[in-house]
Parts: sequence; structure tokens; C-alpha cells
Amino acid sequence: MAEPVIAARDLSLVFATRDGPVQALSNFNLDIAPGEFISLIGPSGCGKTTLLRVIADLESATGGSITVNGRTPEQARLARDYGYVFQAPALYPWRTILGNVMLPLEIMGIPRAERAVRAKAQLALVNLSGFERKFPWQLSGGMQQRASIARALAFEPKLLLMDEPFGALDEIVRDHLNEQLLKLWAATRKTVVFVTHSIPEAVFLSTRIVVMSPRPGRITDIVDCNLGPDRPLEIRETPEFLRIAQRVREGLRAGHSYDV
Amino acid sequence: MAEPVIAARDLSLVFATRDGPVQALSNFNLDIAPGEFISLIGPSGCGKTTLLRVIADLESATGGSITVNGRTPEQARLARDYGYVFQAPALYPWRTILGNVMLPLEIMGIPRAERAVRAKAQLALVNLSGFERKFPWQLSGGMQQRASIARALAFEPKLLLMDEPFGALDEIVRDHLNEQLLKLWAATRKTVVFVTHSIPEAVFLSTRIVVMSPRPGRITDIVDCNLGPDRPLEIRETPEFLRIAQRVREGLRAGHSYDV
Amino acid sequence: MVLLPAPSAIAARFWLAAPMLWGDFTQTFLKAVLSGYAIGCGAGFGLALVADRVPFLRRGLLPLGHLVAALPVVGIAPILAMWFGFDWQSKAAVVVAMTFFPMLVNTVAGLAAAGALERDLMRSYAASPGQTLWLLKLPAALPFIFTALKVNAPLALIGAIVAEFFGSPTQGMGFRITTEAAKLALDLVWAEIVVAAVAGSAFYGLVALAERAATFWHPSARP
Amino acid sequence: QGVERVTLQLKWVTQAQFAGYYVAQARGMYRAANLDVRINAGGPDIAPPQVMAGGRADVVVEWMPAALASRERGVPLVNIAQPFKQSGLMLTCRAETGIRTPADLRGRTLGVWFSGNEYPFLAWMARLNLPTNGTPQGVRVLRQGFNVDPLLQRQADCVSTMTYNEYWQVIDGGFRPDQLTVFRYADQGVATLEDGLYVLENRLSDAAFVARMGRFVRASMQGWDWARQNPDAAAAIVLDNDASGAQTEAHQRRMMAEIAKLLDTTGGGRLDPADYERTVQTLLSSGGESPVITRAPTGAWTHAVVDAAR
Amino acid sequence: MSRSIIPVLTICAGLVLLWYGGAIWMNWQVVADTQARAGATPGLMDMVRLTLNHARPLLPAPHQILDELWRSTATLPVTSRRSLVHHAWVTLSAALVGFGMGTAIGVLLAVAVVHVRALERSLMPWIVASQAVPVLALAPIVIVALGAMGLEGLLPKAIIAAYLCFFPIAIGMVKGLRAPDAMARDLMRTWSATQAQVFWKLRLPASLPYLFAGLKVAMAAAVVGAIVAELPAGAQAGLGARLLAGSYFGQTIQIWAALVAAAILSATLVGLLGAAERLVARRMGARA
Ligand SMILES: Nc1ncnc2c1ncn2[C@@H]1O[C@H](COP(=O)(O)OP(=O)(O)OP(=O)(O)O)[C@@H](O)[C@H]1O
Ligand SMILES: Nc1ncnc2c1ncn2[C@@H]1O[C@H](COP(=O)(O)OP(=O)(O)OP(=O)(O)O)[C@@H](O)[C@H]1O
Ligand SMILES: Cc1ncc(C[n+]2csc(CCO)c2C)c(N)n1
Ligand SMILES: [Mg+2]
Ligand SMILES: [Mg+2]
Repeated sequence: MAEPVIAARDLSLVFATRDGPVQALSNFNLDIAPGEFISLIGPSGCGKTTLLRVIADLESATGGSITVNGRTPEQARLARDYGYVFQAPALYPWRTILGNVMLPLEIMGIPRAERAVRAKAQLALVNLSGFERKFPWQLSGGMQQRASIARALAFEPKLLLMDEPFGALDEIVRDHLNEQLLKLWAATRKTVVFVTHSIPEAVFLSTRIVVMSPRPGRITDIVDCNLGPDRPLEIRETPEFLRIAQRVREGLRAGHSYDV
Repeated sequence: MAEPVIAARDLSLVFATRDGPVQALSNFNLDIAPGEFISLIGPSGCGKTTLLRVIADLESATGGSITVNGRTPEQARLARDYGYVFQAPALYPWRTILGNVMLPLEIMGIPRAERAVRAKAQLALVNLSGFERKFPWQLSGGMQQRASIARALAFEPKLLLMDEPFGALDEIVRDHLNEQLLKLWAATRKTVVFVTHSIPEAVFLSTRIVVMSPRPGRITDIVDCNLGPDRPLEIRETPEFLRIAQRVREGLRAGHSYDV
Repeated sequence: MVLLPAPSAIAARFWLAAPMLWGDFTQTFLKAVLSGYAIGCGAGFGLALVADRVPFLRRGLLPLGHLVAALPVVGIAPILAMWFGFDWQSKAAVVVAMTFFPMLVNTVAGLAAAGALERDLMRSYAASPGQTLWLLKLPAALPFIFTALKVNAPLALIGAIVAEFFGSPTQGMGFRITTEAAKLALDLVWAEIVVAAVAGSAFYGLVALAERAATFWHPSARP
Repeated sequence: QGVERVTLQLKWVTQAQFAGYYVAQARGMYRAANLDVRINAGGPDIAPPQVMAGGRADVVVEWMPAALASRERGVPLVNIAQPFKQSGLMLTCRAETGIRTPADLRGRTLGVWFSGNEYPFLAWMARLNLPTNGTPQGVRVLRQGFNVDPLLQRQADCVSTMTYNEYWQVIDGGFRPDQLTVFRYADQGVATLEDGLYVLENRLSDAAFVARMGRFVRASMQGWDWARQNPDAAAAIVLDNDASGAQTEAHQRRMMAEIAKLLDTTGGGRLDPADYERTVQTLLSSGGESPVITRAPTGAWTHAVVDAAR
Repeated sequence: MSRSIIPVLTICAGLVLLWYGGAIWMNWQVVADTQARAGATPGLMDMVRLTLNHARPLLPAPHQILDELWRSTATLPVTSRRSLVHHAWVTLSAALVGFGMGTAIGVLLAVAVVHVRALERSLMPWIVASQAVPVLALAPIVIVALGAMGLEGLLPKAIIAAYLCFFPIAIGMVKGLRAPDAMARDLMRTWSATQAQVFWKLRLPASLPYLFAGLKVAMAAAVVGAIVAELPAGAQAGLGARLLAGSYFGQTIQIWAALVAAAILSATLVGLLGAAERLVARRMGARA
């Protein structure tokens, strides 16, 4: 196997808060190979966002080790190895939608003319053409989230970290973007680490699904999901698909601390 | 029929923006009877949030008329007729989670001792016991959203306006909260106006589903959904359920401006 | 040089003149500065609350507030001495005039700083204006209010000292600095300045401590 | 031969109190003496000794008590000429307060100028045995600002005035002379010398400087002489030099007339050692916590410059 | 802007009424005293007329101030030393230069403090202490000292103005540069933006509301600083010289005229800043 893009060994992270420590990650072990599409799924508060943040060098692990592209997360961040879609849109209120999408390009020194072209292409991909000159507060919640996806894609990173990017979108758009993302992934062989709450979405997109459980955040199951590269939407009706979904659901249920 | 809780007649709303007007709602007609559970579903940007905001008197319609409990939205708001769960958690950073949930109770003059009891009960309902003394930024996105749900339920309004309350939650918690909400609804006969992007969720919860389409925001379909008051989770496998879901999906697809 | 005596000379004088320095400190800081600061900040804050409530007043008062702020101390000090007498009351009045406006501007800005969604929440509860103020606007305005409190702390001291320039009893930090400077007793002048700098810094430090406790939740308080 | 520069620092704002210097400049007396004189107006917070210490003037106009005090504090000023023979300082009281004699001052509130001008007052109070530290047996002292408002507004029973200036402001403020009780320091035996010309001691060892100052003093005294004889024209010259544009002609004419009474232009500005001794004795008797001078100064005046002016 | 005209006029009208009342009330005693001394017993209307037209009032009536303003601006050539326009210009130039220097210093200090954590602890206390030093009282010494260093004319005044106005800017700006929330900053981190980029593209835009609030306070402070610095500079020209001369001669009306002129001057400057702020806010997509 090629060198893993992400290699986490006994990773753990404890937040110190006023009323005692919170164990957000505990003994987390995971290797992600280049070109993989990994979904993280698990109850709210189980540490998915925290894991992405550790990978992105936005948070430092308090135990264990992690490498990104064979380097420390910090080196990877400085090398601009990844693009990150946050759980909330986090658009800058003083920039137009186009300005927001162009921002990473600006920072990375892409020439002005190219910036606009690339940003507009990404906005078209998420179906926001025509909203370039609006300011964030003039857009609906889902539209803002789509703008933030366009922003993360704009500079074409090899590694994509996506934290519930499609949470605020309706099924149709979501399906559409799922397909787009799959196409993009197949074409560019990016590595994707994807947080979602939707089991069908996870199964539809991933090569592997990591099921997590909370307090402390740890892995309860890793489900292989080799549906092949070609995945029409209809695949979701096949028994293979439903079987995997069922296994994920069981893992998820097992991890829940309360009875449902 | 009893007097409608909400009666919208030819409702429309136009936002004036710097580069021209945006028609967010257009000729919107809807009556909602007491005790109904109405879901609004539709592509991002179709005006769902705007509609809730008009009902809540946070936005004024630019055309048509609307009454809430037979009064103007303003009178209804002043009478504290409704509870509102926003699309974003909007927790106050200077208050603990418990403090945030107690906020409406404080405003409505509930005695101090009772406030804490009621707020803690609501937090237990959304499975946030033990996080009372944390501050919002110490919680994951989904936990924040759950806190905001607890806050809206705490003062037991007769009319609930919920804007994608479960968007950031995983399937298991979502199922759990769906059931809780349904129970609450059946027990208290609240009227609920519920925005969601999940077709199964809409079908599972609602008595009627309003399918909307964007630019301008208007109704494309209203789907009756009389699955009876008793709805175990398994009802989602029944043909009746799937039929309704299919109809909603078609309405949704028809409203989309682009081909999928 | 005569204008800058050696630190040792200043320290010696500090020791010798301690009772006199304490008397000046009482007159200027404990009496004039503290009372003027409290009244000035209170008034600016109060007017900001009123202005926030009554848009008509806000539009009418703020431009006039700017006019008042623009009044130079050296101009108002003699007038206030004329009105309020020579003792610390007129110095406190000068401090009031100086601290009023920064507080007004900052509080008005702070009261407008609460987010749109956060306001909508209050609206949805049909919260009374008082409740909205107490539970949302004031907490959200705290970072701004503390900015004004901090800016005003040294400003109040300067105001009181300069005001003493335009007539005063024969005591007070400003009185001492100007009269002794003219007499070239610069060791005493610098001793008095050290007192002023330390008192002003300590005052500021106290406000900053209070700020830290009160606005722990603001992004700027977290690293 | 090249024109030499002299910078003169006045004790107060541009007004007829300094008419002689402005006249000497406007009417070419300095130019005739081959001098290019720059006159810097003073003000409430300009202390001429301080300006001198900062090296910003060659010669200053100052009252002798302040000059002697700064001498003790390390800025060795030396009197080189004394155009003002008489003191114009007074304490002006509202008669309605019942103050008739100095003894009536006990327990009263008095406005006093500080910044070096308080010494004659302190000397007087010491002589009257009236403590100035605020005890009921003494007097309550207010640091008076620049005007007579405390008296007009009845915040003080008496205020400091000059015969040529503030007194007339009180009159303009609606008082008739008979409604005022006036104590001239000269009459109380505590007169000290006012408005003299002072330079730094070390510069006097330079003969060229002494010669230059000699010409300066002579030209200045010519200016004073002319001003004394042509008071209205001198007032007009002063007005021309008032950059603040705030002075009025009537007031300056009146001031010039009063100033003329204090001058002695006969001796070419020569300081009378007897006046000097009286001033020093007055100051030494002032006592108190912070005496003006602790011992009789030496070398605080010289006739060298006036002699050079001959 | 035009929306505020009516409120401003209304409140002004109210204030002017109050003012006339206050003038009658405050000047009553002095007028009564004077009349009593003169042995006159004027009637009520005469008293009112006298209180409103007293030459040395405790509080001059608005029309007296307006009259003085009119005489000292409109009836004289602006180059005349008796013209308030001339004096206002002298003050304005020093204030503007000082404001420019103060803004630069304030912003630079804030940037340094925000970017170098160590400076927060080491520099801030000195900045604060610097403000607690009563420069205004020290202005004479400062002017003398600067003069000894060869600085004369406008510059010493501008330096004192700058000293007064850098502080509100620095304090506000430190707050503003720290205002972006964690997520906005994290975003920059994910792009491994340089400190300069974070500054220009995130911190600076986010700090603008704080900056403008600070600038407005600083502008007023700069005018005050310039005026104060005029006194020890010989009070030759400028609004400060007018104030002082007025004060010295007990010319209350002249003080008030100079005061009003100073107020109008800095209110105009602050107003211009407000207009600039609105312009910037519009370009930055502020809600109407
Ligand atoms: N304040 C505003 N000013 C201008 N346009 C606005 C404003 N708020 C919303 N809009 C526009 O109105 C339309 C409807 O917005 P709305 O927020 O109601 O959508 P939504 O149905 O809630 O979408 P989503 O599912 O993404 O939350 C959108 O096109 C949006 O751009
Ligand atoms: N800054 C913080 N300080 C303290 N505790 C924190 C902080 N951030 C997160 N936590 C805690 O760490 C745990 C994991 O949080 P995380 O955000 O990773 O959850 P998540 O899996 O992303 O949840 P969600 O699906 O709701 O977004 C939670 O219990 C949360 O309360
Ligand atoms: C702060 C201060 N107050 C008073 C004087 C006294 N004084 C000395 S000369 C003069 C002019 C008289 O009209 C006056 C008032 C001063 N020098 N400085
Ligand atoms: Mg998360
Ligand atoms: Mg919405």
C-alpha cells in the first residue's frame, strides 16, 4: 500500500474546561490511503469535528501521534495540503459571495483574472451563479453553506476535509452535490475525509466508513464499502447498499449511550 | 373547521437589495388548523425561513395578509404565542447552556426555582444532561443545536416554529428526537410548522407537507399525510409512507430549476 | 539638566514630600477623579441607553454629543470653575465633561453590536425593551463599554489635573505640578508625575481586570 | 558690521505692560542699535526661568522674587536692568464684606497668583501672622486663575490685581472704586521688585554678550521713555503686536497710563541696590514651610550691563 | 444623514430655550448685585433684558455668542489676526498633523501588540502609563524641551495632539483586531495564510468598526491637544490663544465663541469621519 495520507496512532485529545476535563478523542487509530473517501459518522459530540481539526492542525492532540502526508499536521498545513469545509459557513460578512470564494485564491497568490474565473466555476457547480455580488446575510442558510463548499474547492487541494457540508441542503440538491463530489473525486483521485450524519450519504460516497461513539470519542466500527467507482443514485436500492447501511446503523446504535 | 392558527392570503415578500429586488415569497396561500403538524420542504433559498420569519413577525410581508391565531403576527408575538428554533443555534456566548435554556423562562417571569427544573428537564430530553454548566463554544455543533431546541420547548408554547432543527444531528439522535417531538405533539396538541430537508422526516412527522419552489418562493404542492397519530419508526417501511415520500420527492424535483 | 532631575533626587523628594503628595492625591484623585469618572461614565451610559431606546433622540443627540466632546478642556475648565467654584467639584465637573462622550459613543456602538439572530430571538419572546437590554444588548455591549472605561481612566486623571490649572485651592496634583514647575522645583514635579502615572495605571489595571472577568466569553478574550 | 540677534521672553501676554519693548522694536530703536530682537510673548504657563533653562531666550522679563527663587534652584538669573521702580501688585477686596484693614483678612478667602508670584503675598501674611494653610485662624487661599471672576462671582473676598490691569477689570465688572477695599503691597511694606530684565550668570563672563545686552537695555529704555511720553501711540503699537486679536484699545490705553506711573526711565534702567535689599528682606521674612529663598543671595544683580550701555 | 436633520433641529431648539432660561437664572445674581450697587431697581422685563445682554455674564445668551462669532468671522478678512477663521486654521493644521501621527502610532502599536504576544504584557502597561502622565500639565516643559531640540512652530503642537490621540485608537484597535471569532481565524489557518494576509484580509476589515469609534474620539482629542499646546507656545494664535486671552480678560463671550468654534471644528471633522465610516460600511456590505 502507498504511504498513508493520514496515519493516526493512539491519538487522544482532552479539553480542559472549568468543570473538569472532557475527553474528546481517545486511543484513535486510523490509516487513510491516498485516494480514499472516508466518512466519519457518529452521534453528536463524539469527536468528529475534533478529529478533523487535529488533522488540520487547528487543535493539538494531547496524546499519541498523527501524520498528514508523512509530515506533521503543521507542516502539512503550511504546505496547504488540504481544503476544509467547516460545519458552519464562516463566510466573511464584509466580502461578497464571489469575494469569499476568491479569498483562498488571493491568499495563495493566484493571478487576479484567474481567480474570478475559477471562483465563478465553483459557484456554478454549487448552483449559486447569479449570487456572486450578494453579501452573505442576503443568502439563505443552505446557500451560505454551498458558498463555503465552493470556497474550499476553489484552490483544488489534494486532501479535502469536509464537516457536514451538505447538512443544510435539501435532498435533491444534496443528491446532486453528492454526485458532483463523487465525480470530482473519481476524476482527481483526491483523498476525502467526510463527516456526515446521513447513513445513505456515507454509504453512497465512501470507500470506508468510520463509526464513532462518544465520551470518550473512539472508533466502534470501520465498515468497508467497496461499491466500485461507478455509483449511480439508483445503487441506493441494491441489497449490497442496504446491507452496508444496516451495519453502519447498528454500529451507530451500539455507540449511543442511551436507549432509543 | 376550527379557526385556523395561521391563515396566509396571497402573501408575498420582496427583499430590496442593492442589485435589484429579490422575490422571496410570492402569492403564498395556506391555512393551518390547530394541532396540525406542517412541514415545509423545498430547495435551499425557496423562502422557507422567510415564511417562518413572517409568521413570527420578524419580517413584514410586502403584500397579502397573514393572521396568527386570528391576530396579526405582531399581536401573536406579543402574546408569546409561539416558540422558534432558528436555523443556527444563536446561543448567547456569555451564558452557560443551562442559562441559555432558562433565558425565555426568565423573560416570561417564571419563578427562579421552577426555571432550573424545567430547563434541566428539557436538556435531558435532548440528551444534554451533564452539559448544563458548559459555555456554548465548548459544545459541538449538534449539541448547540439541541440546546437551542431545548430552549424553544422550555416555555411550552402552543405554536412551534422550527427551522431545520435536526439538520446537524445524526440519524439515531434524529430518530430519537423525531419520536420525542411526535410524542410531545400528540400529548399537547401543539401546532407545529417545521422546516426540513429530509423527505422521510417530513413524512414521518407531518399531517401535511408543503412543497415549495424557489425564485419566486411559492407552493408547488401540498401533500396530505394522514398516517394516524400512532407512528412507530417502522412505519417508514410501509407502502403508504413510501408513496407519500415519492410524491413529495416529485414535487421537490419539479420545483428545482436545474436538471438533476 | 534642570528639566530632568536625577531619579535619586526624585526619590529623595518623594520620601520627604510624602504627606504633601498624599494630600494632593486625595484632593485630585480620590475626590475629583473618582466622582467625576463615576458621574461622567454613568451619564454617558445613561444617555446611550435613552438614545438606543428613542431613535429620534439618537439621531438628534449624537451629533450634538460630538459637539460637546469637541469642547476643549482648557475652554470648559475656566467656565466650570466659574460655575462650580474652585474646589474639587469643578474639577469633577471637568472630568464629567471629558469622560462623558467616549462612554456615549462606545455604548451606543456596543448596544448596536448584538447580532441580528440574537435580537430576533428576543423579539420572538416578546421580551420587553428592558429585558432585551438587560439580557442581550448590555452583555453584547460590555466589550465596548469596557473600552470606554479603559480609555476614560487616564483621561479622567488628565482632566482633573489640567482643570486645576484654572484656579484651585492650594492643594492638588495639577496645582502642584504647575506651580512647582514654574518655580523650577522639578524633582517635586516629577515625583508628582510618578504618582499620577502609577495611580492612572493602577486605575486602568483595575478596570482591565474587571473587563477580563466580565467579557471572558468574547473572542478577543480567548487566545 | 552684522546685525546681532536677541531673543526676549516676556512674562505675560502681549499688553501695555511690555509696551517699551514693542515700541523699541516698532520704532527702530533696536535696529539702530544693530539688534534684531525677537519678542516672545508669555502666558499663564510660561515661566521665564524655565524658558531660560531650556536655552530658548537670551534675556527675560521677570519679577525679582521668582528670579531669586530660581537662582537658588539652579538657574542663576542675574538682574541686568530694572525699568519698573514701583510695584503694581495689590489685593482688592469687596468692601461689602466688611474688610477695611489687613487685620480683617483673618478667616477670609483670598485669590492669589502662584507659579512664583505668591512670594510677596506669603511675606505679607507672615508679617501679619496669618497662617495660609487653611486653619480658621488664618486665611483660605485660592489659586487664582487669570482673571478676577472669583471676586465678581463672590467666590473670594479678595483677589490679587495689578494696578494697571485686573483692577480695571473689577471696575468694568460693575464695581465703583468706593465699593472696593484695596491694599497696595507697596503701602504694606512688602513691595518687591517687578518686571526686571534677567540673563543667565555664566553668559556675563562674555564681554561681547555684555556689550550686546548693553545696547539692548539702552534701546529698550529709549522705547520705555517714548512709551511714557506717548501712551496712546504706544498702546496702538502694542495692539498691532497682539497676535491673539483679543485686546481692546481702551483697555491698553488705560493700562499704559498706569504703567507709566510705575516706571523709572531716568537712570537708564539702573537697579537701585536699596530696592534690591528691601526685596530680599521682605522675602527672607516670608518664612513658612517652603520659603522663597533661605539665605541672602549673592551676585543676583549687576550694573555691568547698564554701565556698558553708557 | 438627512434623516437626522429634523431631530437635531428639534433638540437644538429645546436646548436653546433651556439655555436662555439658564442664562437668565445664572446671570440674575450678578446683574442684581450690580444694579443694587448702582442703586437702581429695574423691573422684571428690564432684568431679563440685562441678564441676556450682560457684557461679563456667567453664561452668555446664544445670541451674544452668535453675534461675537459673526463679528469675528464674517466681518473680518480671514487673514486678519482678529478673525476666528485664521485662528481656527492655525489650530486645525496642528490638530490634523497630530491626528495623522497619532493614528499611525496608535494603529502601529495595536498591530504590534496583537501580533507579538510578549508585547501585550511588556508594552501595554507603558502605553497606559504614558496616558496617565499629565502631558497637558507638562505641556510647557514639553514645548521648552522640544524647542531645545530644534522643534518649533506647528510640530510641537502636533506632537502633543498626537500624544493625546494615539491612545483611544490603540485601545480600540487592539480590541478590533482581536474581534474575529475562532472560526474565521481557523479558516485562515487552514490556508496557512501569512500573518500579513490574516491582517489585511481578516483582522483589519473586522476591526474597522472599532477603528472608526477610536478615530472619532481621537479626532476630538487631537483638537483639544492642539488647543492646549497653543498656550505654552506663547498663545500667539489659534483657538487656544483666543480661549486664553478671553479667559485672561474675563471675556466670557469671547471664550464661548472660541469654544463654539472649536466644537464646530471638531464636530465637522468627526462628522467627516462618520461619513467615511458609512461609505466604507456600505462597500463592506453592511445592512442598510
Ligand atoms: N435579508 C435578506 N436580504 C436580501 N435577500 C434575502 C434576505 N434574506 C433572504 N434573502 C433571499 O430570499 C430568498 C429566500 O431565503 P430563505 O432564507 O427564506 O430561504 P430558505 O428556503 O430558508 O433556504 P435554506 O433552505 O437554504 O435555508 C433567498 O433567495 C435569499 O437570497
Ligand atoms: N473548545 C472546546 N472546549 C471544551 N470542550 C470542547 C471544545 N470543543 C469541543 N468540545 C467537546 O468535545 C466533544 C467533541 O466535540 P466535537 O465538536 O468534536 O463533536 P462532533 O462529533 O463534531 O459533534 P457534532 O456532530 O455535533 O458536530 C464534545 O463533547 C464537546 O463538548
Ligand atoms: C499663572 C499665572 N498667574 C498669575 C500671574 C501673575 N502675573 C504676573 S504679570 C501679570 C500680568 C498682570 O496683568 C500677571 C497676571 C502669572 N504670571 N502666572
Ligand atoms: Mg461537529
Ligand atoms: Mg432557511
